[in-house]
Amino acid sequence: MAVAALSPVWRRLRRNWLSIGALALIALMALAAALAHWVAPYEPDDTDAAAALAVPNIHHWLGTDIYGRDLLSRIIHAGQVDLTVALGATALALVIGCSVGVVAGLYRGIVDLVIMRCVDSVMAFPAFILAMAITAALGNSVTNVLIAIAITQIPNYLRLIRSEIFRIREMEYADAARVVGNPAWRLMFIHLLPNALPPIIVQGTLAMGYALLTMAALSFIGLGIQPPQSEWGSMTAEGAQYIVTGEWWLFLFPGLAIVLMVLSFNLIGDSLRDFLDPRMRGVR
Amino acid sequence: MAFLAYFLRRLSLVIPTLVGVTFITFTLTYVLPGNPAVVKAGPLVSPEVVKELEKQMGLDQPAWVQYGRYIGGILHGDLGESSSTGRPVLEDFKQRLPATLELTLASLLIAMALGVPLGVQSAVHRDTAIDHIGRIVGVAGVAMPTFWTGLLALYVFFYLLGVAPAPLGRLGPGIEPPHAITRLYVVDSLLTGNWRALGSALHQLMLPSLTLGLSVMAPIARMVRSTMLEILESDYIKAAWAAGIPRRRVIYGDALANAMIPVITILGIVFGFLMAGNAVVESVFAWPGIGNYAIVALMTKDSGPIQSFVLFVALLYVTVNFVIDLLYGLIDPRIRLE
Amino acid sequence: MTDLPVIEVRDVSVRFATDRGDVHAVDGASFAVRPGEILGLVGESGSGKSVTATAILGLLRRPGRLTSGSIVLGGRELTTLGQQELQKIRGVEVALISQTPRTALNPLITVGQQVARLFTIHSGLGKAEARRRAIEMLTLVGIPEPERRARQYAHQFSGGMCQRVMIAMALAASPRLLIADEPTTGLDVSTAARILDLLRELCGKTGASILLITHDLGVVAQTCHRVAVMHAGQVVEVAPVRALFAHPAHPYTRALVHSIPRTDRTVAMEPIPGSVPSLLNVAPGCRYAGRCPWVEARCWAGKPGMTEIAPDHHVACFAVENGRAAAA
Amino acid sequence: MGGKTDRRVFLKLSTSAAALGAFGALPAQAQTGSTLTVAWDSDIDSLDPHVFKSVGGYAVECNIYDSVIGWKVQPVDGKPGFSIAHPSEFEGGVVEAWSFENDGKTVVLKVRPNMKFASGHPVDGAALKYSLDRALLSPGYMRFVMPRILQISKAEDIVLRDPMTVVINMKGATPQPMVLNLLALMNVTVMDPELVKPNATEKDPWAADWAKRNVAGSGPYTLTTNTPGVEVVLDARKDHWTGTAAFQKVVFKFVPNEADRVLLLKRKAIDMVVGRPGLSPRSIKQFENDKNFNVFTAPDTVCNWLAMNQTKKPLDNVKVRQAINYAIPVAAIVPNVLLGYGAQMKSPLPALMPGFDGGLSPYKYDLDKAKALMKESGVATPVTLDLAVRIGWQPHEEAAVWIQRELEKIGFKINITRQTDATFRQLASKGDMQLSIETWQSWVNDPFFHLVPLFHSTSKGTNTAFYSNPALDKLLDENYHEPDANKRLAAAKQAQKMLLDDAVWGLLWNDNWTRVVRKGVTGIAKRWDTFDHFAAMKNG
Repeated sequence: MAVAALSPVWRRLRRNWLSIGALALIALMALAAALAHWVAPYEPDDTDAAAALAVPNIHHWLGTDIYGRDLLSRIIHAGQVDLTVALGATALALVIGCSVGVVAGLYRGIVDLVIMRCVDSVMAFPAFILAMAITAALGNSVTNVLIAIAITQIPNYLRLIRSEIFRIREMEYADAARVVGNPAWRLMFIHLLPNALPPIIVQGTLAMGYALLTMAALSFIGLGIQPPQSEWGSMTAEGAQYIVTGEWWLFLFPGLAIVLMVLSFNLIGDSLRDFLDPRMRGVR
Repeated sequence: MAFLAYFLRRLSLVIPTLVGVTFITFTLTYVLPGNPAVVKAGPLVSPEVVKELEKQMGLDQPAWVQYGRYIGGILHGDLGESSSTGRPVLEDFKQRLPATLELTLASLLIAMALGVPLGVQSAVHRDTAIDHIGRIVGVAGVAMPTFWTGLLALYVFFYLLGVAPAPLGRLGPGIEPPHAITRLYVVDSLLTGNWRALGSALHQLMLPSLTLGLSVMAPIARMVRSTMLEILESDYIKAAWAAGIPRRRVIYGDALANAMIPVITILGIVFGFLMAGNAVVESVFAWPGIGNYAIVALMTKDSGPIQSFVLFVALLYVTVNFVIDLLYGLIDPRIRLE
Repeated sequence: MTDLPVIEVRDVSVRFATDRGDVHAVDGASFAVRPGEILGLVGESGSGKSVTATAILGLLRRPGRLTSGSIVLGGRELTTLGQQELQKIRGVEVALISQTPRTALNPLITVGQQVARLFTIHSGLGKAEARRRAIEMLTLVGIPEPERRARQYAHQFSGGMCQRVMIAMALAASPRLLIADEPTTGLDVSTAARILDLLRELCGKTGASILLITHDLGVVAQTCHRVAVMHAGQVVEVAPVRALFAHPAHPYTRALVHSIPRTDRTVAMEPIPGSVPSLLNVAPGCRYAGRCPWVEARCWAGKPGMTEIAPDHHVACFAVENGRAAAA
Repeated sequence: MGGKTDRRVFLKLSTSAAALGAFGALPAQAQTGSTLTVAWDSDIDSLDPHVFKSVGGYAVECNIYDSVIGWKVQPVDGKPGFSIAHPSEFEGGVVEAWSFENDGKTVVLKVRPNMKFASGHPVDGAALKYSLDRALLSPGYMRFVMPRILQISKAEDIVLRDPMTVVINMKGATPQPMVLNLLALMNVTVMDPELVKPNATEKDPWAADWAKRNVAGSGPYTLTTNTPGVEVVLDARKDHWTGTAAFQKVVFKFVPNEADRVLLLKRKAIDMVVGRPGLSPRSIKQFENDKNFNVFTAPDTVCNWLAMNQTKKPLDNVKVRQAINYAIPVAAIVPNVLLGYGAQMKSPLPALMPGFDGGLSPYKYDLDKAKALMKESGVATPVTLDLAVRIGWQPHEEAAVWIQRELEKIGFKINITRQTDATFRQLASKGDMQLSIETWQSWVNDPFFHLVPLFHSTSKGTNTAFYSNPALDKLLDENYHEPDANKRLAAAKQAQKMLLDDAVWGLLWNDNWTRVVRKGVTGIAKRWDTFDHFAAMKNG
């Protein structure tokens, strides 16, 4: 059913070459990261004193760092961490947000009230600041960054699902179906899924970009992901030290990797929204 | 009277949120690794000194007692102490807040000054080159991490072109701060006619505020564009066109005025972005504000400043959104009068 | 009725570009409004009435565009004017009363200011003078306590009151032509009647002509001097009101007239068969062909021209040209 | 490579040109004769000299307080304007003369006459007695160190003999240089009791809260402003016993980023960089041939070593530790990472420390030997270990990569982890590290003062190897206060032998002490506690 709902999406996307490009870029990066061991021209930790701080050249397309490590290889390997955490955080937030949202929507009353007050409190923090505080509290690790980002994202899905449930409850056919004897949960899923799925897909796509940015910013300021898991944000931070001596490639390319990935996710998310959001349909 | 009711209704929603906020910040501190007593005492003291301090700081009490103390402290303006400056956090905050405010306001100004016209033009010239450029700028602006844009700006404008000053705080070397009135250097130097300080303050402010401003320009432009599109299709704008109201007046008067109401509501969100961006941008440009303070504290596991920063930002964020809600009520006659 | 018309619309076509091709919203429409006259422009929704009005005001926006025709207002060709000049004409020589009075007023500006600013813009009056004139206008359109009401906002006005304000605004610069686009939609019957009376009365006083756009033949019968009937973007019949109701010539007009519930007739309403044809990538012929009981082969191939079948009574129909009207 | 060098020179030129462009219009503060502008990266966490927390406060205290006794500095040949302290050479400070009585059990301190605190109050014996009491008893680092070295525990052990004389009655004789080195630390300085006492409370008898943020010194400068995160300003006193400092004003600019410190120096917006380390070797190197700057560098007592936590397998195996020592490419690290600003470490004692013996260590880079030892150890390879370094400690980060590569050749898989200083310390003292690169400097230049915290089994938090050897403990305990200098040095040598045999540390290097100073500024001096005394500096 979900697949069927998405097939027009696919048709729409295919017409939008920009989104295709974005999708291809993400696929390329994901594939390269997954197969980093085979794809990357060098091992990420291979040092070469003779080629230290080399400008981008034919052997090292994106140059090398102070140890002569190949920047391109390190960026590709870093993609593993970046994309995994972004995907993991988004998935975790989606699952928890939707489940709790269903609970809030179904039980209403006091349960809903408590849940929504918690949501309000979480949303009272700018997301990045909260992610920062949570990471600081839990300690630096990939898992903790993932959890921190997920927590800041949960309210989005929760509210989305909850309002969708409230909307369905209001609808007459839901009443009719109840009279016919469909159990409440079945009813929910029959009606909820097709209605709530599109906005959740849009939200999830955009959240991938957000998660990448947050994670990069966290490790840029020294929180979050620590080497040996090289990560684009911390690589940018390392590279920043070499601006003064003119080794621009060290900060530029890891940052560019972030920009390209986030841009791709946002472009896809935007196209999906244009298509899936009925208010925007046919605008262009 | 109607407005008072509106005010009270809004306020009643804010208070539970605030309680929730303090609860979250307390919980985060409670699980924050590192013994605050050890941090306070320094690494080179004997265990009994640490024990003494723990008792003094109430760390041996149960969690709920500590929470009570925490709330009491907040209400008395006691946010704890920074181990790296040895001063009460509140005092450090007071010293650094003007820097952050100056940067935030400048960025907001830049974001509005660029974002609003861009959004208006994109809407008015929908689906033309301007709109497409605006869209690209918007999407790209959101996708670029502020630390990276900041570094890029530094590299290009400071290291390569030399038109920007070294990223070393609010004033160039050798420039005395203007007489303190608001403690926003740009404002104070204007008020006191201190042109040398004004020039230096603006020069120093240039790159960080542009970096931060551009990062939040996109959502503003986007919001302005979409509300403008909606409003340009509205009956009263059509009526205004038909009534022969001059074009500029219709777009920048009638339409924009109405579009600004929803835009004001997203200023709250924009403010959140700015506070988050502040922390990162301040650290890139060595800007002596509270964001930089918090990041240094994170590095040194200085729990007082971290939790206070998080709490402070949340309180500020809630307050700003509350004020925006009120503002919304004041501006829109439909709410003000009903 | 031999004066030069206030406005003459000749062979106007408007198309809207879409993903799937051009929508031919108005196709060769021609009609004229004479001085002091109320011309009704009737047709089902989507028949291109409002688009025609928009074209007259020079407010067509992408993806819509005027593909042919001329619009002459007071002897001046409008289709070749730039936006700058058009802006000086709008509100001054031709004004619009929209079909949604409640939403056609800016919610953030007081009603008084909205009227007053027209005086400052169009007549160059000072603030105080403009305000005085605005209150005068509000009084004229029958708004009670105009001083107080002028300080209020649109949301504090009822629909009928809003429409009165709209009329005040439209008449502020004493235009020659008033385009009233479904001015009584959404108003209750008695309010609607009062608004129409007001319109008629004020135009009588000021000498303005009215192009009254409506789908309601009843309104036409009560208010207008002449009627132009539009179907699917084409003007199919133009006639004086009496002639039209007495001797509707075009098959579509006949169907329309017969569908009016009338107290003096006991025959049941005849619904118009078929539906408005799609205006997307249309065939060259008569657009009523698909619904027409008198359809002939040539109706599909070419568009019938306007023929004067009685004094001042014009019809575009091959069948009528051939004398079918008489038979009917 | 030639091409690369050219490019870097070009970029360097272009950046300094850019710098000139940006600041051409502004007068460079550093040029004004009577102000010295320095950059550093610390905030002052505490101004209380007796409570030592971090170097931020200490660097300032060195100029607003006077030490009880001073380290005498001697000019360095061929480096005009630069002096260094030599072991066991002292000069007067607050105390004009000192002597030992009662078989070395009693220290007699004669306070310098006519000395005044910045407040105008006189410095006398009572003030010194009060300050020594406070150092001994207030909650801080000295409360930990003084009893250990001086064998005293209570205020009664410090006696005011006459208004200008204070004696310290120690439980037993103590090696005199160690006592004097302790008294030369700024941590044992004199505070103005008239300022401190009124701020004491029942809960806080030594006014620790007050002293944290207030100054009660007798030093050549006074603290004018302290704006954390921005700057600290010191002003010279007119009535200091050494005369008025040539630099009337000293401004500490807070510049957290090393790259920015380098740039500020290059454009001469600052006169020098202070703090530890302040500048990394790579940055220092850029100034080596710059005619606008002097690079003053001298060997120092900072030890950098590969810490091997013996509570983690297989680091408990002595053969493994020896193998690691044979695999460390120190000979490559010193030129490539330190760029010459340091020397290979040959013993757990720094080369400048009394008792050091550079001939004891058998270790040199020898992979065959290392592999053989690994085989002997019976440990199954590959062994995966984490190697932790502090973020931003450039030489450590770079050395870690060198070490990683060599250790992987003898059967290890090394993951380098970077930690913030705070986390690093926490993990190290909890024993959660496996391998890490550690650093230590003993400001009291004495082998036993040095060895006890690093290797004694009772030293928690600083013995990061978690080394425990009863024989060594006994040796250290018995000789800590040994008055016979020769016997003591022999014991120190024995201790070094034991530590080297057990391969407790992976020996790396001793850093040089280095300052990059604007040409024309003289009076730079290296003392055992590393921090600059600005009163002795001047232009020309």
